[in-house]
Amino acid sequence: MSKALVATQASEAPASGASGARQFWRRLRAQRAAMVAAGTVALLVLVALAAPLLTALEGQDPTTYHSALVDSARGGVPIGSLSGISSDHWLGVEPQTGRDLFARLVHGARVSLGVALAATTVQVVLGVVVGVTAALGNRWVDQLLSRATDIIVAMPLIIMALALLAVVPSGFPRPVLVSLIIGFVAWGTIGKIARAATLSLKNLDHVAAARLSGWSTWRIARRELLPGLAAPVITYAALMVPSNIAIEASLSFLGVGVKPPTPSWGQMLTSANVWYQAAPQYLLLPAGALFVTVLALTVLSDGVRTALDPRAASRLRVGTGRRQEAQANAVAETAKTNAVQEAGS
Amino acid sequence: MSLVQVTDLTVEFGDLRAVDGLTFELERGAALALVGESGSGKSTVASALLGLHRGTGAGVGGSIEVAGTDVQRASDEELRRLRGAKAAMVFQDPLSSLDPYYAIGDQIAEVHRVHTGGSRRAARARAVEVLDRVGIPDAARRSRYRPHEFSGGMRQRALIAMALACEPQLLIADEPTTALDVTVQAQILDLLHTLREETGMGLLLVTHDVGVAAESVDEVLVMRHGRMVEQGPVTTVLGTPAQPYTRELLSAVPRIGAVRTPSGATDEVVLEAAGLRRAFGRGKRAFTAVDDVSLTVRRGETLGVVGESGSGKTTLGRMLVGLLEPTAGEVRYCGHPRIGVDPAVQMVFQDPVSSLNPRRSVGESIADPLRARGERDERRIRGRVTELMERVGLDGAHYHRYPHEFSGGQRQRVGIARALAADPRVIVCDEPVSALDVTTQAQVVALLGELQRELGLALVFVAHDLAVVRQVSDRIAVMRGGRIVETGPADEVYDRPGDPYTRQLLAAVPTLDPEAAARRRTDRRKLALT
Amino acid sequence: MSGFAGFALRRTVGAVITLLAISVIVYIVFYVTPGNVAHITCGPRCSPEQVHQVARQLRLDDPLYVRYWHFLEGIFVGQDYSTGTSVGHCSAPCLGLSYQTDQQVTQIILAKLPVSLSLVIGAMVLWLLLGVGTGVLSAWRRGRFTERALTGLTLAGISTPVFVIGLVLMIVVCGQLELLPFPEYVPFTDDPEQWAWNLVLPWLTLALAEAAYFARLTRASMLETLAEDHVRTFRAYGVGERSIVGRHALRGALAPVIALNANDLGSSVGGAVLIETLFGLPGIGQELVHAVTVVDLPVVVGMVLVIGFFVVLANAAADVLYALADRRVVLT
Amino acid sequence: GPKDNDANGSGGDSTPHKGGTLTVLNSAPQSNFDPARLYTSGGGNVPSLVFRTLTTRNRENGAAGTKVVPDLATDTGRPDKNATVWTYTLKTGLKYEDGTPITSADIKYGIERSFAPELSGGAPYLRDWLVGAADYQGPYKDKKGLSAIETPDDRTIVFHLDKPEGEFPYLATQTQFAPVPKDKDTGTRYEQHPISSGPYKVVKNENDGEHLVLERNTHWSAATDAERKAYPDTIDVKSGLDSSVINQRLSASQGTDAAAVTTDTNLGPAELAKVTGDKELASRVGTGHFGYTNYVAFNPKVKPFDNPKVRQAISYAVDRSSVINAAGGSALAEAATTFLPNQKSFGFTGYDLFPAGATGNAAKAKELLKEAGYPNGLTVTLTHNNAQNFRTSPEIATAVQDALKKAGITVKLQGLEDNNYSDTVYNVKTEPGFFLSAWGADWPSGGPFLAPIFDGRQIVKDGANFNTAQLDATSVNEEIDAINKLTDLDAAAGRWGALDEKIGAQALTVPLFHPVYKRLVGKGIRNVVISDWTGVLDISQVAVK
Ligand SMILES: Nc1ncnc2c1ncn2[C@@H]1O[C@H](COP(=O)(O)OP(=O)(O)OP(=O)(O)O)[C@@H](O)[C@H]1O
Ligand SMILES: Nc1ncnc2c1ncn2[C@@H]1O[C@H](COP(=O)(O)OP(=O)(O)OP(=O)(O)O)[C@@H](O)[C@H]1O
Ligand SMILES: [Mg+2]
Ligand SMILES: [Mg+2]
Repeated sequence: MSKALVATQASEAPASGASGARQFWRRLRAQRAAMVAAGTVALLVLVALAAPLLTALEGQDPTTYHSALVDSARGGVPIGSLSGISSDHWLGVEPQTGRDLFARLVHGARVSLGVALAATTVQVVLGVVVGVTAALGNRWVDQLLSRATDIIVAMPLIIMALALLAVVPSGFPRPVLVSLIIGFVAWGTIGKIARAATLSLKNLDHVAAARLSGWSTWRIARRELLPGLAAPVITYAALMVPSNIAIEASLSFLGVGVKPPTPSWGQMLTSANVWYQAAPQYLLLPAGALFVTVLALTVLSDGVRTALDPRAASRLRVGTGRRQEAQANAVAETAKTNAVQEAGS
Repeated sequence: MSLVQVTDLTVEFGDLRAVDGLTFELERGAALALVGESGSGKSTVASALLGLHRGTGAGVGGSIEVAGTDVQRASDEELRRLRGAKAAMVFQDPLSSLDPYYAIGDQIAEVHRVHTGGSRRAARARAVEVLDRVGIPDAARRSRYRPHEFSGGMRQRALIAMALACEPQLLIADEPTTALDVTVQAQILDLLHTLREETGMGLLLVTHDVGVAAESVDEVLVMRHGRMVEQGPVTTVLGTPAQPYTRELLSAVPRIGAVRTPSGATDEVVLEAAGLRRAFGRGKRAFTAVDDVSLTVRRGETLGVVGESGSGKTTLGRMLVGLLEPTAGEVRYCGHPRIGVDPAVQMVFQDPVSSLNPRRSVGESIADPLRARGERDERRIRGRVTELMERVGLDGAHYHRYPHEFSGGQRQRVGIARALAADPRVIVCDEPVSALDVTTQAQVVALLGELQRELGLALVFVAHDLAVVRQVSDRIAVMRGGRIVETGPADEVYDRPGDPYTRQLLAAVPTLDPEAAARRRTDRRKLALT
Repeated sequence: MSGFAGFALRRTVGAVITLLAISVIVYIVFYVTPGNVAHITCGPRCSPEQVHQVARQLRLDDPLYVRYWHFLEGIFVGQDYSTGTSVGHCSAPCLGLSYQTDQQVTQIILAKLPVSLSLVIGAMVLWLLLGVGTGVLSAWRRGRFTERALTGLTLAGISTPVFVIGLVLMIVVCGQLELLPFPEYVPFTDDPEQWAWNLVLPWLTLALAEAAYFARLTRASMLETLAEDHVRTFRAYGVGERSIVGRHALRGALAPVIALNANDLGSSVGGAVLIETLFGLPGIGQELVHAVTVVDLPVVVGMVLVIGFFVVLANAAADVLYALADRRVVLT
Repeated sequence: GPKDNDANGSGGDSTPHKGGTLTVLNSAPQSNFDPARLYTSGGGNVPSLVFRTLTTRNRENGAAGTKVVPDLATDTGRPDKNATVWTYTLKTGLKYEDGTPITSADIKYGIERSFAPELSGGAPYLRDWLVGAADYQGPYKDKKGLSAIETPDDRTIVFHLDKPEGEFPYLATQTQFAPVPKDKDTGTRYEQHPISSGPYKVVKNENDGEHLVLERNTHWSAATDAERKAYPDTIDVKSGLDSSVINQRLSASQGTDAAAVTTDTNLGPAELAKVTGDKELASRVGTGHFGYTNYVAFNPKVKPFDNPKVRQAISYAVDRSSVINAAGGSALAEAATTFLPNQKSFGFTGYDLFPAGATGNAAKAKELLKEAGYPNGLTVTLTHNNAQNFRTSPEIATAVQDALKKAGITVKLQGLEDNNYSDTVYNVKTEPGFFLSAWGADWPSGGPFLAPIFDGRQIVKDGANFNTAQLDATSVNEEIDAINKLTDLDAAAGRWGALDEKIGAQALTVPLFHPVYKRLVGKGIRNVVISDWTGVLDISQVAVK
């Protein structure tokens, strides 16, 4: 009988057998806000990637000066209402230079999002590796790595970034360098979060069970610990993206960031700061873009968190293919009852 | 009007109907037990009585009336007034059901104040009073302790005290003793009994342990798959069951007197512990959980380890499988000293909640040892996992379900399946069946025996249920305070206990016969007085 | 109490090691930083010989390890220096003299520290209130208007650089509405009321920049504690949501917040730098950035160490607080 | 050309009165307050309230303010016929803040101090001009003193120079010429409380010059000082403020800010856009011109800038209007076609040798490039400073980059950090071929403008070199020497102008613009005087009542 059961279930299996990744998507899709946010993030990334195309469509580029479009006698404020919006310049022009704001905004997205995402990736990878290794390693490893984390946390980030950026020869591709440096000097908090979370996770019995299964420490870390770490790390990482954009801005402001004339949102914000009364658009555009990015990332990170947690399925009212399963159940139940009754009699 | 009136109750979690058309009532002052196998929907019913499913996404149908409140239609405020004041719930797990940050007295006082609006002082006084009432010695001082400073039994008492704080008409106790060892269990059940006698409150006892039900209630409702199987006075249902399922249930209950069919024990020693000691903490905080324990486990035999909570059973088990480094002494596997883990020595964990990764499907968890051994063929893995799940009484089609979708007992079976997947030679089972209903328990015990015979498995069976232990064990070790106080062949230990502590343990084992239970209750009182 | 003494000792040793390591790193990094210190110090039109003399004066010709040794010596035994007309003494712990201004670094720090501490501590109170408050609301009252508004505010705070927020606030609040004075640092000891009034805007600006982290973190850990069993217990006993959230869930959720706060003190220095610059508060951050741009190594090292010291201190304090809040925790 | 300033204080009774407190809102603190270490002519505004010097600048509006006039001395100096020996006599009744008399020996001591390595920072002229001064180490190490300065009596001081210097009276305006009483000298600590010889003394100096409070020096007598008006009783200098905050505060003019000025913060382009639309605010803006030129520098030792045609092509291609916009627009910058600033005192001649018009002459540039052998354009690297100074900063560099694009020249930018930038650019060994630079006047004359940049003997091999073109032409060197002999400064100015045009023909630099200073003053400020010497309002003239 048991053989027959196995056979029926094997044939049922594909129906109910949604793999982990598929279920994750199902749970993510069930959250409308998260999907809107994901769409927004995707759109932003798309805009960044397609920046040259978009600006070609507009017929502008981000570096050409248009002296005639600004009022030189009044400090270079754009001529015309709304920073000189026109069919040529969709979002108006930049004060002083007359460069096209739309072009600068979409090209700026490349640098800002690129640097921020790359730096965040470096921070998360480094932080998680160090944190998890410290938590799983012996006393000495833990001491060493925890001290290193302390040092990173205790050192003022901007200062180290400034100093390090000055040391590297200027030939090195700037955006890459900026991402790497931000990544390498600001992983401390993620490291601490990862270590603390690992410490509490590693005492759970399921980790012990995985050890008994014969898995290597590495595999245990990957399969049993990382998914548990994901929630706190993702929450924090979503906030690190804007803070990395801000760091890039500060570095640009201090003259060591991404080089002009390459635009970045951070740079735009920095120089637009004083223009907020005379040419509000100049400030509001990058600020708005950044706000949308942050909002989308935050909502998305929430959604991902929720979707990562299988327990959320019922709250989200996502089926896991239960109907078929329930039918299979019913078959099995009758079979079992019969068997029990047979045994009893 | 009766105290509880439930009509045609259904509870649905998504597609799953956990409770299906249940109708019952409970008179004032009466006691009803909901018994049934794990996952049959007992806890779900208990929660429904207090309206705890509200806002969780579960769909509740039918009508529920508790102490004059229509739970289904009551406003949030009315529900709030019901909870704790007229009907109070004692939860299954005393470890996590109290707030770790506040003194126990304050927590009880808070509940009291919420419902009576009295002064802080009065509430504190009441807290001390109820703590005293449930038998916490030196209650005034202990009321300032935080939960972690209480033992498991004391915590359970504290929870009961909290329930008593507002003198409710109905006490709902959801598996109040599952996490406790037999001696404490007996104390708690006795306490519930006395309280009921004295205050005249109604009791709804949720349990999968028929013995526990027999000891404490007048009426029994047997549940299965969310439906009622049989209901009636306890003597009738347990004495002359009408339904085959109930009969099956009763026949599966392990009896302390039952004699075990001898296993195929050999003389070949597979696992050996010599002078094991384990201390936690340093300096003043140092605490020796296991002290100078030596034992041997032979191929094909089962060694039962019994002892009260905190006596060091789990710690010993973890050292045996290599999850914990001994402070002194060594563990030898097949004659060779062994450090670290080895898939050939497996463990079934005590806590079914934390022993499964909530983010991985159970099938994947069970497949772990297979994959770790290098198995790559997905079909073979699926086949083997399904087979293992079947063997422990799970549905093989549940491969992709997550732990939270299983009841406590089902999760424990997953744990066993996972241990088996490693083709071990020794399994340390840490309370493997304490969360299981008797039928499953019987199946699992039978399964373990079968596997043992088939594979020559050696088992270390840690449990607080002496009846079960007797059923499976060839030899017994009795632990107390980290030491083994008595060891010997099972029959000898049970029939001629040498140590007074062992005698105490034996007296606490619940029995199926309500009359016998009453007798033993008086015996225990005498034992406690002397 | 011996447990606490042990904890204090271990932490002190750890802190000293951390700070020494930091000073070594800063020394090395600034050693390889381009920029001729002697030339900057001497002035733009100095002759090569003058530059040389200045370099000798500042011991810039010594090898790195000798300079570092001299620095350590200053910390532990103090240091004598020439003012030209007399010999000055910088007593231990001496962090050396500024290359640029010849002032003792310890004195510069002592003069500027109260400003930075006033700024950061005040802002910290605000960001904790704002952040934790928003976090609690958003875990508890998901989707309500106040929750959305507060969350939006904190996210706007994190996505707008502080110098933008600060300037806009200042122009509107001080310039147009005239509600507050243009911030100007007044020492607490001179006039506590003026001290507070002048710092309101800087506090608010810095708090807005930081609050989002705390809001998100509080929210996450609130959601976690709200799902715990003991919360369920109190629900089942008819305890009101307010008390459940405020007493039972929040307390458990605070531990990670405290820890983050301690870590964040270090990174909030970045925000503090910009705020000090914008509002003209003569604090450490402003001085530090200036010192970096002119490669004034003693000032940089001294200030980085002071900041590091406070971060380490805050971390230790967080652990103590944590242990006080949750008695199960043992200080290690 | 320069216009007169248009800020006249508020209406009504605009005659200045004594009394009140003047607030100064600055961004940079007065961290150098030692007369030996100050560089700027007269040490800038605030120090000139405390330090009197042998001569000083004429405190008048516009071009009249470029004159040098006596201060402690009775006249601007009496040269011998070669202009190598200069003699000064002190006025009578001069006293320090403690009432002790000022002697010529104190002036000598003040100058000697400035040679001490501990007190470095001043201008190089004393070291270059005084006999035997090159190796002098200052009075702390070298007790003998400088023999080039003689003080035959308490009121007379005589300077012996290596070579004729007709502009010595200008040099004597520098704070190194302020008296320092030897017994009050505290070395590097002197700056905490410099002893005043001027109308105000330091009563508070917090955080190394971050907050200064100056009060009347009762021992100063207006009878000995024709220049400083000293109307306010107290001067409160607050610094460390962000420039936009300073402008915001001045425009709001609330409370004490009504009686506030700034001595170091210009209106930025964005603020200007706002101010020009507001009559009341516009009436409070003071405009000034300081001798300053921003330019592109070539290093002809580096290819392709060795080719004059390439340099000329770039000169033609430059779009000055976009550069000016980047610098803040026509109100803040005036197009420069000459290296000398556009002021008479410098000898300005107004030539335009490579006319590029307002927006650049790309066609002419292409033509020249073709002649130079680059028919398909070329790629060059422009080095600039990363600091946000609107002089050598990225904005200017990108404007140049954009302009040259039209002429087929692809410009790559290399930005360096501030201190690295000066180290790299002003060093013969590391100097790039094409970079942004700027030069300001030490005093309003062509001498300190042309000589450091084009005098071949001022090429410094192993230190800061400002002759970035590394020009060493005998004719130029000789003409510089000849002009330096003149003690008739007007005649000298004419010849500086002619020399400028002559050097300009070589296209070693591309002058870009001369900055214009626009500064706000508070509502209650009177008697705003802005000379062309400093280009900013003179706080010794300001009244708040
Ligand atoms: N939140 C939930 N979401 C989905 N399914 C649930 C949930 N809670 C319980 N279930 C399912 O409902 C059924 C009944 O669960 P319940 O906890 O009431 O069982 P029980 O009788 O108390 O079992 P045990 O004795 O093991 O505690 C089980 O099949 C369980 O898997
Ligand atoms: N990691 C640990 N740190 C400190 N003390 C511990 C630790 N693990 C166990 N203990 C202590 O050791 C003692 C024995 O614990 P153990 O878990 O082995 O008991 P047990 O017999 O399994 O009890 P139960 O029946 O309740 O599971 C207990 O007092 C416990 O508090
Ligand atoms: Mg249950
Ligand atoms: Mg145990």
